[in-house]
Amino acid sequence: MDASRNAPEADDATRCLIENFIVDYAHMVDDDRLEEWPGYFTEACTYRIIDRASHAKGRSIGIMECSSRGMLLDRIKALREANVYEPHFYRHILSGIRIRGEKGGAWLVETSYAVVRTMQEGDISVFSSGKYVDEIVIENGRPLFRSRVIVCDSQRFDTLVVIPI
Amino acid sequence: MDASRNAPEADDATRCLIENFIVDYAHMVDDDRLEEWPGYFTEACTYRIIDRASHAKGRSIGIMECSSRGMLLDRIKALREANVYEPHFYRHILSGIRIRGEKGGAWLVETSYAVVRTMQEGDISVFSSGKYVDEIVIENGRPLFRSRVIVCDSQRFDTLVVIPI
Amino acid sequence: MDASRNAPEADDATRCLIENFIVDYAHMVDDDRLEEWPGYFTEACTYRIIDRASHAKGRSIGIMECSSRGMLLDRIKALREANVYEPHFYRHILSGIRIRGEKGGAWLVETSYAVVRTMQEGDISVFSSGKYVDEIVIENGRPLFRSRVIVCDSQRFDTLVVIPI
Amino acid sequence: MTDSAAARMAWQKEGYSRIPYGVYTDPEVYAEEQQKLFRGPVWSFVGMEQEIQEVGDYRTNYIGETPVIVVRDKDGDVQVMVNRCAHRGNLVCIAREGNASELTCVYHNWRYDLKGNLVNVAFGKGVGNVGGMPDDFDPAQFGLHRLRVETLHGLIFATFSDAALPLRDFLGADMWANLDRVLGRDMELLGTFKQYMPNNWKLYMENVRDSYHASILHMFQATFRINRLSMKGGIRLSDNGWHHISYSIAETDREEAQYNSKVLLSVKDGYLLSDPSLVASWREYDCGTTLAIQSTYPNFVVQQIYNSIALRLCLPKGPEECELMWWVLGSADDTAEQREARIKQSNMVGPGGLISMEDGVVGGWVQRGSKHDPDLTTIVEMGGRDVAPTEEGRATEVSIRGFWKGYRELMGV
Amino acid sequence: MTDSAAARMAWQKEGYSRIPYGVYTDPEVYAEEQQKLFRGPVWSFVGMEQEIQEVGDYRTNYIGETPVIVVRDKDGDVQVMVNRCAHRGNLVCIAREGNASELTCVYHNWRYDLKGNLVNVAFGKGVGNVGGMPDDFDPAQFGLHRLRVETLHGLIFATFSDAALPLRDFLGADMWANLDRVLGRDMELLGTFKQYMPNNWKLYMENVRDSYHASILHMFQATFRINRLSMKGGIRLSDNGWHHISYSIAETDREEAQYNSKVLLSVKDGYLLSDPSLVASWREYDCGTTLAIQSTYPNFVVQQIYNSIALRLCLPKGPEECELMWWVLGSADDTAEQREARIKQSNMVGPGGLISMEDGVVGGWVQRGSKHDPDLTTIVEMGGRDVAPTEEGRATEVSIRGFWKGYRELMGV
Amino acid sequence: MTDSAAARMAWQKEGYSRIPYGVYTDPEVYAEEQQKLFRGPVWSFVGMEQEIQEVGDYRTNYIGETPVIVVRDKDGDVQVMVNRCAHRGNLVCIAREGNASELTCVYHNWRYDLKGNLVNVAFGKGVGNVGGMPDDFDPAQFGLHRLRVETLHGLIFATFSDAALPLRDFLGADMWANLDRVLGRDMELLGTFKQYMPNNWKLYMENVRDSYHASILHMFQATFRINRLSMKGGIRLSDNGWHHISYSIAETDREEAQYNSKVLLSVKDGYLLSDPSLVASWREYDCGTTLAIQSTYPNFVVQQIYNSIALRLCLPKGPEECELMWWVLGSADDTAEQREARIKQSNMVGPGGLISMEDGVVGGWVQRGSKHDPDLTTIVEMGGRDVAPTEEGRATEVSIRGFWKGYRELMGV
Ligand code: FES
Ligand code: FES
Ligand code: FES
Ligand SMILES: [Fe+3]
Ligand SMILES: [Fe+3]
Ligand SMILES: [Fe+3]
Repeated sequence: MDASRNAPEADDATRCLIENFIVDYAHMVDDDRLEEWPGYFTEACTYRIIDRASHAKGRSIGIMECSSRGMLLDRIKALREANVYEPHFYRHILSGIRIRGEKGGAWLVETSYAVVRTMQEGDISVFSSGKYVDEIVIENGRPLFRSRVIVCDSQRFDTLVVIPI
Repeated sequence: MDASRNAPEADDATRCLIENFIVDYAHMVDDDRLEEWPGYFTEACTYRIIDRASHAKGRSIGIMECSSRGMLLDRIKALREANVYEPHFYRHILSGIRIRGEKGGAWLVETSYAVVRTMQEGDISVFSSGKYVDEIVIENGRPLFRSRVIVCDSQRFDTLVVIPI
Repeated sequence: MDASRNAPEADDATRCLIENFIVDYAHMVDDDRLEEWPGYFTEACTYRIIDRASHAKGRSIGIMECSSRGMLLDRIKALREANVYEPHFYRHILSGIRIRGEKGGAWLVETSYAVVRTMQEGDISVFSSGKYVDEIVIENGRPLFRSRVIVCDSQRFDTLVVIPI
Repeated sequence: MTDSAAARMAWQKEGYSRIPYGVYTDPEVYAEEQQKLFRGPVWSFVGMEQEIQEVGDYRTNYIGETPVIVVRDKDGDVQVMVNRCAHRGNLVCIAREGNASELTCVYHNWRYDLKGNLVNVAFGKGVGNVGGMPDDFDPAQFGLHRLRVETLHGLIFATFSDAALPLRDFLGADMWANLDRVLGRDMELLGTFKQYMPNNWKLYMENVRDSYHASILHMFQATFRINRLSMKGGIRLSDNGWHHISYSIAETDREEAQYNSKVLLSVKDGYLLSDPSLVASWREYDCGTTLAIQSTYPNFVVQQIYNSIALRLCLPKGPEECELMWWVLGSADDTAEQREARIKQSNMVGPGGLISMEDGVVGGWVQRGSKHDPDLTTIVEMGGRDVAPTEEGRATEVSIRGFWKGYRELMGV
Repeated sequence: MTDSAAARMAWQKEGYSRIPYGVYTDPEVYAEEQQKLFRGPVWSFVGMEQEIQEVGDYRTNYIGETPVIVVRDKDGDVQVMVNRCAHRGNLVCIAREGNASELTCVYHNWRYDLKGNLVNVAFGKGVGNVGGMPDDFDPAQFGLHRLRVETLHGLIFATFSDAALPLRDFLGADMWANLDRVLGRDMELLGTFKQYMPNNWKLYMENVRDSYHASILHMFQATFRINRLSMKGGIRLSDNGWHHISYSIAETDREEAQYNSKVLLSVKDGYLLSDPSLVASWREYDCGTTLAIQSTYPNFVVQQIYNSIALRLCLPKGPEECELMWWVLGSADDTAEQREARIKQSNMVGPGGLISMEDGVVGGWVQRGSKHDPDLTTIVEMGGRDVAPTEEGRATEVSIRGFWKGYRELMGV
Repeated sequence: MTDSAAARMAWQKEGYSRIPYGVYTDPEVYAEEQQKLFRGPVWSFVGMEQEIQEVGDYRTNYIGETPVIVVRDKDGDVQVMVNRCAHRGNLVCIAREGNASELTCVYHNWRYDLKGNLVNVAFGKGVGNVGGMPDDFDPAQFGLHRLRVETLHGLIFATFSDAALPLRDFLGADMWANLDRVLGRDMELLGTFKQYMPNNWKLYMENVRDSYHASILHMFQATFRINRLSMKGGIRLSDNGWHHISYSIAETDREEAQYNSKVLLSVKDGYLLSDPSLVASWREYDCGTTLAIQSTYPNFVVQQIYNSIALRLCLPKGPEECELMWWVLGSADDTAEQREARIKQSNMVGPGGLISMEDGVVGGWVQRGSKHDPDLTTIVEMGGRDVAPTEEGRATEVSIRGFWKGYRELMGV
């Protein structure tokens, strides 16, 4: 049975706030405004990228795991200053933002996504598809991710993952 | 002229109900909760997958045609117990849910979609794109598909179609 | 900092109007109702397709540039009567319609997109991804594009671009 | 044949029961097939007359990988021509289907009549006596490459080869008779679609001829306890063994009376179906044939499964891919009830076919399982090693051996 | 040449008017072209000086399929080097463009100066006298592979070959003169984009030289009744026939007065356009040349269509694919009105070009139409079988024959 | 070896320090590797015993490109068989993993026991004495192709070759000892993922053995000033030079006391990290080894980077692509604190690894930089031209030379 059916509905304002928040995150990444990225999360947080099969098995290690805003900051600093890779962009296509309920003061939200990646030479491909499983808290009117788990449909990643999904 | 322009607008509550319904359908399939699938349709119903060119010509046969909830149940039972195929997942990306009007007590709704398919080995591809052409009735507050016609842009299907689109 | 954060929020009615307008544009193109296309723009207008890198450099020439509704009309007449190409369809997948503010009486709106192209033989591919950067005016209750700039993530275009993105 | 890649394969000295896996993957073998097999003395199906009813109606298709135009000329005859302009090789017809009074190449407007004759060369005489084609240019030498054509019950066949026997002799009496039986009346085109498969085209053609797998790979009927009328059946082959029919016939028995009627069979079986109307059928043929799968060399299939009638064409798309084109048919004088039954039965076949979807994927599994051992062979010895008709369909691979008999003869290996 | 795949093709004994389709598809022929043609005695365009104005500015590009670096060295000279580290083959420059004081390979920090000399090997002396390169290691032997470079009006050309004539002699007087005419002033880069095409690169280069198709394949002007000033024109070829210009010149006539002015031509024609300003143009060149398409061997194009000026480079990307790079230009002293006209005219060209979009797709149709008959040939005999200049552009394929003359000479077939 | 494509490459007469680029791209060389190398006298890693704990548990994998089944039989032994049905080549196991009491091919239900013996052929005796397999059909000849298997600390290795030495001798004492050290206890599988790379598999294996690039290509530690304890280290090789370990050991010094404790190292270094807990580690091994990267021929890697323990298998997927499979491990008796540290350290490796993500892309750059010059060679002479152990890791490419020594010996070039 679909959990959402009997979930406590968020009011329109809250839903709008959450939807804009999730949408803005995608635009932020695709616009390469990555310095803003850590600001989307609470100080203590979870950012995890793990494939669907491993997630189902309850594996504790996927391909990325950050547990503090500091780690997110370090990721971006590394991306800007340390890591070597070929220039490329993501384009996040989101579908079906659904609020599934509330838990411990956070809204549980699920959103399907596909990320289209464009390399500098022009190659376009679907880099990843899957689902965002989020816990969103609202602190003085501003939503923040307490937890954002990216559950990828594929266990295979092409070349490397440096830009956050 | 775009039909939607002078269509009787559904009120916000109805639109929200319908949009969530269409979104939930996609999550249900992608989450592999297929036992819920027949429950999204009325007892007597239409579920059809047909390519755009054949649809335009008014061909009576596409690649799938169910006319009762029973047939939907049989499809899922076959998928679970009878059919042999390689494990794979869909990811439905929906775009532009638009209520076009009302007909015989059902809301006429059109939604563009792309289905990204991931095979167990990890291959990611755009499996199908097209448009959902729906007739949705609302029975005691619960929307149901009286008719869901999937009009695929391509007449070519890769390998097989076992998971409903 | 994300511009949208402190932008003057449009009221719900306006946002709904704008979202439907942008969605209808996509359905119109994908339904091949291209004769309606020029009607989505103001008499004097901008329709531009340019890649992301050139856009960032402020190049004045991309791959398409129309500055009047008349040019849009000529484009469609050419597409219907003059140009030779292989039949194909687009499927626009939109994501994250966001109103960024207002400027000179027009709403500034940004929307991410991916266009899936299907050729008559059945090949499906992601033809383009990027962002619509729009200026939308509302004339007696009807939204119109004063400017629609398509900023493509890729600088490479496959074969040709005849159907408007 | 020393320079033949196919001949280099690990064929057993004689016989047709051990097939080297290399023939499913080798690019040179594939290229040879295009010449020796698809352009050899065989008749290739290219479409239906219903698709080109009016003068000038055309559709494009492929023979092997060669693009062809199928068009109805001004005499009302069907012409089949290679879709390649004689000037500089452009496709003359771009669209999948259309209507044209002449065939005009868009590149430089060389114009061909509907029989493929070159009737005009743009600027052929130059402009103001400057330029144009040389005086010795002979338009008669530059028509489209036209193929031999024969039609039967709306089926259009073409061949590149002068050596091909007349269609009737090529097919032989039994094959001809089954086409008569299934299609010898006014048919209606109910639907078309295409299925792409990740395997060599021959793996699909073996699958079609492989009655051995039917009750094993496809579990739908067993799962829903669809116990059809007790059957007899078997395999019929053309004299040269190239073509085949595998069939079942409802035996005369206590259910006969009922099935004998022309009304829909009320379904006692399939009682595990939530909606048994899915499998409702009627006795469409007096002979009581309930199932007949026919394949004609090299890549054409005619299907009758109860009342589900379809044509299939398996097009090679490189050594490791192929595309299956489907034409689903009905009779022009179906009752509404019969038409509805055909539509429901169509759920059994095609890419989403409850019974047959596995045929779309198993070829790819064989491809992946065997491609790394090109010198090993299959063993196709169920029902013996010969090529002869039989009354038993389930326990024999005889019609697959027939396919390889034709293959070795045509490829000269 | 017995082991040359190109030589095995079905060439006519002599002449350039019958081209075997195999040269558009054969992988071995393609590989030979990379060596004999793209690394042969020709000058390849690799970019514009405007793109690398400052010392250390670089951009990457390709000669054939070989990646190259185009950089401005500390002397202000342009250097072109193969983008391959001498150590273990890594791309030295990853980004499409950038600025660097030295060229450093990210893999192990081998450092090269802007002339490609190896100036440092990380840990070359080892660590604490352990490891490092052998004593006989000679850095002078391990610089980047540097090519010969010549520039003209901001165009950068490079060659792998010592046998290539100086650029001026390679091009010849007529080709040189046209570059002077079109680009011999301060130019500004207005836009760049790329177009991917599903065909062999040579099919595009033939299309560029194919004045025969212009008024036929491209229907835009006819559809909108854009009757330009009465023209004369023709084809000019370099002495060896390798390079070409097809041109049109506005004849002196009653409209001349008006066109002679430097102001925008008020458009009497194109009256079917809803917005005729799309085709507004002005007489930019005193000679009255309205159109000049120039191609230099093997894959470079300079375009002047009224006031639309562009460079095109057609890069091979495997036997059946190629990529077209575009540089759209204006004059640095355009008036605002002129600049606007150039921008509007840019709608005529490129992947979305109202006039020329068909050039992006027709090559793929030829590829599909002809690939299955590698031993058949085109007939390129419009305007005769020779290679000589002519005053008639529409009814001749002479410059295509010139392309094949160069091809046979360079490939030795 | 005249007909060997690998032999045709531009090898230097002797030695292992100049590698022709053609070996990274040539399809024939690639095909030869499948036979001579992956089916040669080597032991290939195919999975972990933890993945198939119960009788009937199986997982599928690849040796080179050949699909294999790894299964636990009824005796509790591990069996490895080619995943190809003896009948007509279908994959016997479709799923990536599962449990089965017998291995049944879905196509025609040929059934094999868990040792690969053919135990039943559906309709083998025909139906009612009609059809079935010939009387001389011998099931014993048609089992699955079973390979030799050896296991060590949960690692499963298999070989096609009877000539392969016993695993212990194949690896040699040093390699064996390191596996003992790292994996010789109860390990737990914490995660698995796959990484696709646009380069020949050998470029990745060179990268793994390339200690030269570590401190240069990967800038993470330098950027964040992560100054680890002063290290000594070097390269260990098996006697034949085929396998390698590059290692670092924490020297006894003033920080020793602290590091010597089993508790997490409070991070004084990495002070530029916003969250230094990312690099917190503890002394897991008494020997003080902080880093040990081991590769065994041809394509298996065991990694210990501080407390990040992982296995990697690099699968060839055609000449220019490969796939890297990862198994990330922990000890069954990790404390919660230690487990958390391992999880955090996992951010350093894999496709998103802060330290090592570059290893996923650099191979593709080499591929693109060098593929157009198959006859040119790399220069692999850092640390000399020989193949011998050394105490210096940064300034040597000795273990890469060891890889090529094994390659030339196995490929016979
Ligand atoms: S290619 Fe057909 S007319 Fe030239
Ligand atoms: S490959 Fe360039 S420094 Fe090693
Ligand atoms: S292929 Fe396995 S049983 Fe026939
Ligand atoms: Fe079947
Ligand atoms: Fe053209
Ligand atoms: Fe590394």
